[in-house]
Amino acid sequence: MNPAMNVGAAPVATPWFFYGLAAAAVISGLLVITRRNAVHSALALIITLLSVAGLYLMLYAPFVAGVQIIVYAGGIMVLFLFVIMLVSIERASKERQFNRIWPVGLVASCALLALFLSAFAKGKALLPDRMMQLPESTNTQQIAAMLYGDAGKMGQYTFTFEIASLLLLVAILGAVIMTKKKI
Amino acid sequence: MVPITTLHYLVVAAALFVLGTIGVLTRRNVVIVLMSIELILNAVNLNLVAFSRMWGNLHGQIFAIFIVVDAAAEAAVGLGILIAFFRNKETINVDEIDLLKW
Amino acid sequence: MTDRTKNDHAKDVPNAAAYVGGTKLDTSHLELETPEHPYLDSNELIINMGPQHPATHGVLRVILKLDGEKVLGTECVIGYLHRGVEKIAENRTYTMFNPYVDRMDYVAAVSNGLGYCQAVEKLLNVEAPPRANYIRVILTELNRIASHQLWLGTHALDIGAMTPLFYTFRDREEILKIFEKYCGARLTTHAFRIGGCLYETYAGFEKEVKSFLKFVAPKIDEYEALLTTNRIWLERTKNVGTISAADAIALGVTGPVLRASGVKWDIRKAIPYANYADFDFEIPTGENGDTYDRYLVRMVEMRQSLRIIEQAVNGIPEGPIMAKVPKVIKPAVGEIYHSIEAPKGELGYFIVSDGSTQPYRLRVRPPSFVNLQALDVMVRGMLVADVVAVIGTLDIVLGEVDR
Amino acid sequence: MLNYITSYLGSPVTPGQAGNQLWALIYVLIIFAGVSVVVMAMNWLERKALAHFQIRLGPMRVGPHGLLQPIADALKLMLKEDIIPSEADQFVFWVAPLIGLLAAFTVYTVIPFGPSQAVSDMNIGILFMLGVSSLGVLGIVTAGWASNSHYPLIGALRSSAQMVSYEVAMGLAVVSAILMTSLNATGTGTLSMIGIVQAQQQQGIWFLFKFFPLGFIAFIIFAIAMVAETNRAPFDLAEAESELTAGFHTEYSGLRWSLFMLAEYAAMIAVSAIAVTLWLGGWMRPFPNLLNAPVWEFIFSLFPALTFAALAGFALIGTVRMPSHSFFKIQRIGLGVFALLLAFIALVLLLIAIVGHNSDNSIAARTREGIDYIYWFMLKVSIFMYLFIWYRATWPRYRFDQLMRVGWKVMLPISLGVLIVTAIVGVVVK
Repeated sequence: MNPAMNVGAAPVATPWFFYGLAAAAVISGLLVITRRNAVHSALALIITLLSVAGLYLMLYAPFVAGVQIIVYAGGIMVLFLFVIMLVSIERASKERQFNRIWPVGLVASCALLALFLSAFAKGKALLPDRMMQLPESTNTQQIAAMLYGDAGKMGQYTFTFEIASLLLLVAILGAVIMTKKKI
Repeated sequence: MVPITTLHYLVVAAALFVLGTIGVLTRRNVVIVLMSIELILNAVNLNLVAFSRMWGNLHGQIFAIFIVVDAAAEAAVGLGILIAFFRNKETINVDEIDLLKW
Repeated sequence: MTDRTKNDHAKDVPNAAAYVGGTKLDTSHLELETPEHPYLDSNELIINMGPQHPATHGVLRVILKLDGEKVLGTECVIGYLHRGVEKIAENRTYTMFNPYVDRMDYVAAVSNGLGYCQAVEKLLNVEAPPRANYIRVILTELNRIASHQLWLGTHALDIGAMTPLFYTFRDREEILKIFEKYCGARLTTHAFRIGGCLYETYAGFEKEVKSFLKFVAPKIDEYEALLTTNRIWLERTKNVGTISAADAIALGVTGPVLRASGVKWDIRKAIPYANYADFDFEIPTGENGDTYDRYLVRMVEMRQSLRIIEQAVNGIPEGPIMAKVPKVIKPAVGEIYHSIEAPKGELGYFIVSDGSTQPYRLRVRPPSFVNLQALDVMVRGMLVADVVAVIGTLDIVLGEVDR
Repeated sequence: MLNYITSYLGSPVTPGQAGNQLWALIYVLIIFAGVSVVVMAMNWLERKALAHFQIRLGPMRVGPHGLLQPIADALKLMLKEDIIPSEADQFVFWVAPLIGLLAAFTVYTVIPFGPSQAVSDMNIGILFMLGVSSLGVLGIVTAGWASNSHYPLIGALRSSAQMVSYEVAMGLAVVSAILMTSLNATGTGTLSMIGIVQAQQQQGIWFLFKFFPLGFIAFIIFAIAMVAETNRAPFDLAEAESELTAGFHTEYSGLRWSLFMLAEYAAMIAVSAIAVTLWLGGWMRPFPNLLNAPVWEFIFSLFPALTFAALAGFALIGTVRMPSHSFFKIQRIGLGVFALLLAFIALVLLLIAIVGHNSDNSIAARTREGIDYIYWFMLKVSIFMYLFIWYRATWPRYRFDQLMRVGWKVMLPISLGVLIVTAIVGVVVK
C-alpha cells in the first residue's frame, strides 16, 4: 500500500532469476516448435508464457504479467488444448512434421536472427545503459489512467481501447460463425 | 555478475521471435503454427515492456496489453477457421490448405 | 389363453383396437433401425458405458455413439447376468422351480413369485383361498413400494442427488423386516406356494403393517419435499427421455413408463388377478411421457399401494391359506399365459405343459427387458447425462433383463 | 543473522513487502502445512457432515469418531500402486496432477489472513489470484487428455468449457467489488487483497451490504461461480460419477489421485478466501468500527479461546457418553485426549488474549492480533466450506447444456448489469 516501501527494495530482480526465466522461455520455445505431439507443444508454450510473465514482473510490469497469466495461460491456451482435443491428432502426429520448404524457412529465420544480433551488436552503444525504476505499486492505477483517463479527462488510449473491444467483438462473431455446422 | 540491461531482454525476445518464425515457416500442423505466432507476439511484447522500463513510461505496457487482446482475437478466429477446415477436409496440415475454395 | 381384446379396460386405451387387436402396427415413424452411415461428422465418438459402470444398474452395457455430448445412437448389450432361468425351468418340477423366479427381479421377488404361482394355478385350475389372496396382495403391494423406493434412491443418485438414496433405504428396511418376519427371507423371499401361501401370518402382522402404513406415508412426502419442486431436478427430468403413447405401445412398454405417457393400462384393473377387483384404487397417468412424469407416476403409485394395503389389511378374512393342490403337480397338457402388474410393468409367464411334472417350456415376459427397448428411442438426440437419467427412469433390473 | 530473523517481528507489513525472504519462506511453509492439515480435516468433516445429512454415521472405526480416518486414508493412498495406463501419455499423465496442485497452492501467496499475515501483498493481488486459479483447469484438461480414454476426455472437455465460462461471470462479479474500493477520498481503487479489506474497513461496511442489493447480488454470482470453478456439486460434471465414472481422474490411482483431491480442496479454500476477502470483510471481526472500545476489543479477542473451549466441551461430552463397553475403551481414551488437546489450545489462546491485551510488549500484542485476524478469517471461510458440503448433500447435478445456459444466459447478464449499475451508483454517490 505504501509506495515508498517497494521502490528500491526489488528483492527479486537478481540476475539469476533473469537467466533462469530466460532459459526456461527459450528452451520451452524450442520445444514448442519441435514436438511431434501438439499437446506437448501447448504445454511447452504454457511454460514459455509463464516465464515471460515472470520477466514482466522483473520489468516492473505486474499488470501486464497478470494479464499474460489470465488471458494467455488461462484463456488462450485452454482454447488451444480444447481445439487440439477436438481435432484428432493421432494421425497428425504420425505424419511428416515439417513442410517441404523447411530448409528455406530455417535459413531465412537464422538470417533474421543474425540480422537481429548484428543490429544489437552495432546498436549496443545507442541503447541507454539504464533501467528506470518504475513505481510498481501504482502500476495498475497508472495504466488505468492512460486507458480510461484521470479525473474527468479522456485517457490517451481510450479510443484505441474502444477499437480493441470492437476487434474482440468481431473476433467473437467470426469464431462463432466459423464453427457453425454449416458455413 | 553483469547487471541485467535492456539488451538482455532484447536478446531473449529475439530468440523467441526467431523460434516463432521457424515454427511458422517449417511446421505443417496448423495448431503448432498458431502457437508459433503466439511465440512471436510474446517476443514483441517482451521488447515493448523492456523498452517501457528503459524509458520509464508505460506506453510500452499499454501496447503489450493491446497485443495480448490482438493475440486472443487471432487465436479465436484462427482456431475457428481450423475447426471449420478440419470438419470439411479432415486434415490440419497447412500445406494441404492450398485451395481458396472447397 | 388370455384374450386381450375382450377386457373391459380396453376402452381406456386410446384407439386400443388398433394397437391390441392384432392389426399390423405402423412403426415407420419410429426409425428403429440405425442407418448405415448417418453422420459425416468427424467428431463422432463411440464410448462403452458399462458393463462396469456406476449408473447402469448392474451389468448393462450401452454402446453410445456420441457427437460431443449428443447421443446419436445407442446399442444395448445384455446377457452378462444370463443364468438360463427359462432353461432351468424345463429341468425342475413346478414346485422346485418356484424359488428361481425370485432371482429374476430380485428387488421385487414377491411379485415374481405371485405371477409364477398364479400361472401354475391357472394351469392346474385351482384357485387360491381368499385369505391367501389377501396376504398375497398385501405382500405384493409392500414389495411394490420397496421396489419403487429402491428405484427412487438409485434414480436420484444417478441424477446426482445422493441423499434420497439413504432415506429410501431406511424406509425400505421396514418392509424387508416385515418380509423377514413373515417368511424368514428379506430379498429373495419365496413367499408364496402354488395354491396359496405356506405360512400363516405371524402374530401382530396386521398391526405391524398398519403401523408401517402410518410410518411411510409422511416419508413419501419427505422424498417429494427433496425432489418434486427442486429446480435442478425439474430441469434434469422435464422433457428428458420423452416417449409418446403410440411409441410406447408400439414398443410394448408397460408399467409406469407406459402410464406416464398417458395410457391408462394397469393389469390390476384391466385383467384383475388375485383379488384386486375388490379394492378401490386409482391408476395414475402422466401427460408428457418424460422422466418427470414417470417420477410422479411412481410416487402416486406408492401412495395408491398404501391405499390397497390399508383396505386389504382391514378386510383380511379368516380361513385356510392353501387350496387343495396335489402333492405331485402334474398339470394336464396345455399352455397358459398369465401376467400380473409387477412394479416394473407387465410380468408374464407362458407355460407349456406336456403333462409331466416339469414344464415343457417356460417363457417369461420380463417388463425390464421390454422396457429397455425404449432406451434408444428415448435418448436419441439427448446428452450423455440424459442416458443415465433414462436408464434410471426405466427402472430396469438386470437380473430380469438377462434372466 | 539473528537480527535479520527478529527484525521482521513486530513489523506491520507482509514479509514480501518488507523484503524479508526468510520470513516469506517461513510463511509459505506454514501455509503449505496448514492448508494440507485443513484439507485433511475438511475431508473428515465432509464425510461426517455428509453422513449426518444422510442419516448415517460416516467413518467411526479409525480413531474416536473416525478422527484418524484422513491419516489412514492418506497412508493408504501413498502406499497404493501408482498405475499409469500403458496407452497413456506417460509424461503428461505424470505431470498433470502437479499442475493442478501448483495452481491451487500458488494462490495462497496473496491470501491475506491478516493485514500482515500474508506472504506478500501484490499490487495486482486479485488479478494474480484469478489468473493462477484459472491455471488449475490446465491440470484437469491435460489429465483428461493424457489418460487416452474416453470418459476422462469428456470430463476434461466439460471441465474446460465450464471453467472458462464461469470465469467470465466470476471476473465481472469481482470487478464490481473492486469498483467499490475506489469510493474513497482519492478515488483510486486497488487490486491488492489487503487493500480491498482495508477499503472495507475505511468505508465501514462489508461490500456484501454495500449499495444493497448490488453487492449482495455480485456476491451471490461469485458464490455460484466459485462452486462451478472448483467442480463441486451441483456443478461437478467433470467428475460426475454416475455419468463419467470419475471424469478426468478415472484412470488415476493412489498418490496421484490424492493430489487431485488435495488440489480440489485447496482450490475450494482459496476461492472461499477470495469471497471472504472481497465481500465479507476479510480478517475483520464483526463491527470493528462500531464496537471499537478496548473492552469490546478484549471480548472479541476471547472468541478463539471460547471456540476451542466449546469444541473441547463437545469432545468431552462425547467421551462421557461413549458406551461403556471394553471395545470402546481405547476410543474413549483417544477422544478424551483430543478433548484435552483442544482444551489446552483454548487455554493457550486465552493466555495470549489476556497477556496481549494487558502488556505493552509489542510482540505479544501482535501475536494476539494475528490470532484474532486468522480466527475470524478462517471462521468466515469455514462457513463457505460447510456450504460446499451442504450443496453436495442437497442438490442433483446439472446437465451440461443447462450449466452452460445458466453460465452464459443468466449469470453473465446479471453480473454485467450489476457491474454497470454499481459503476453508475458509485459515480452518483461520489
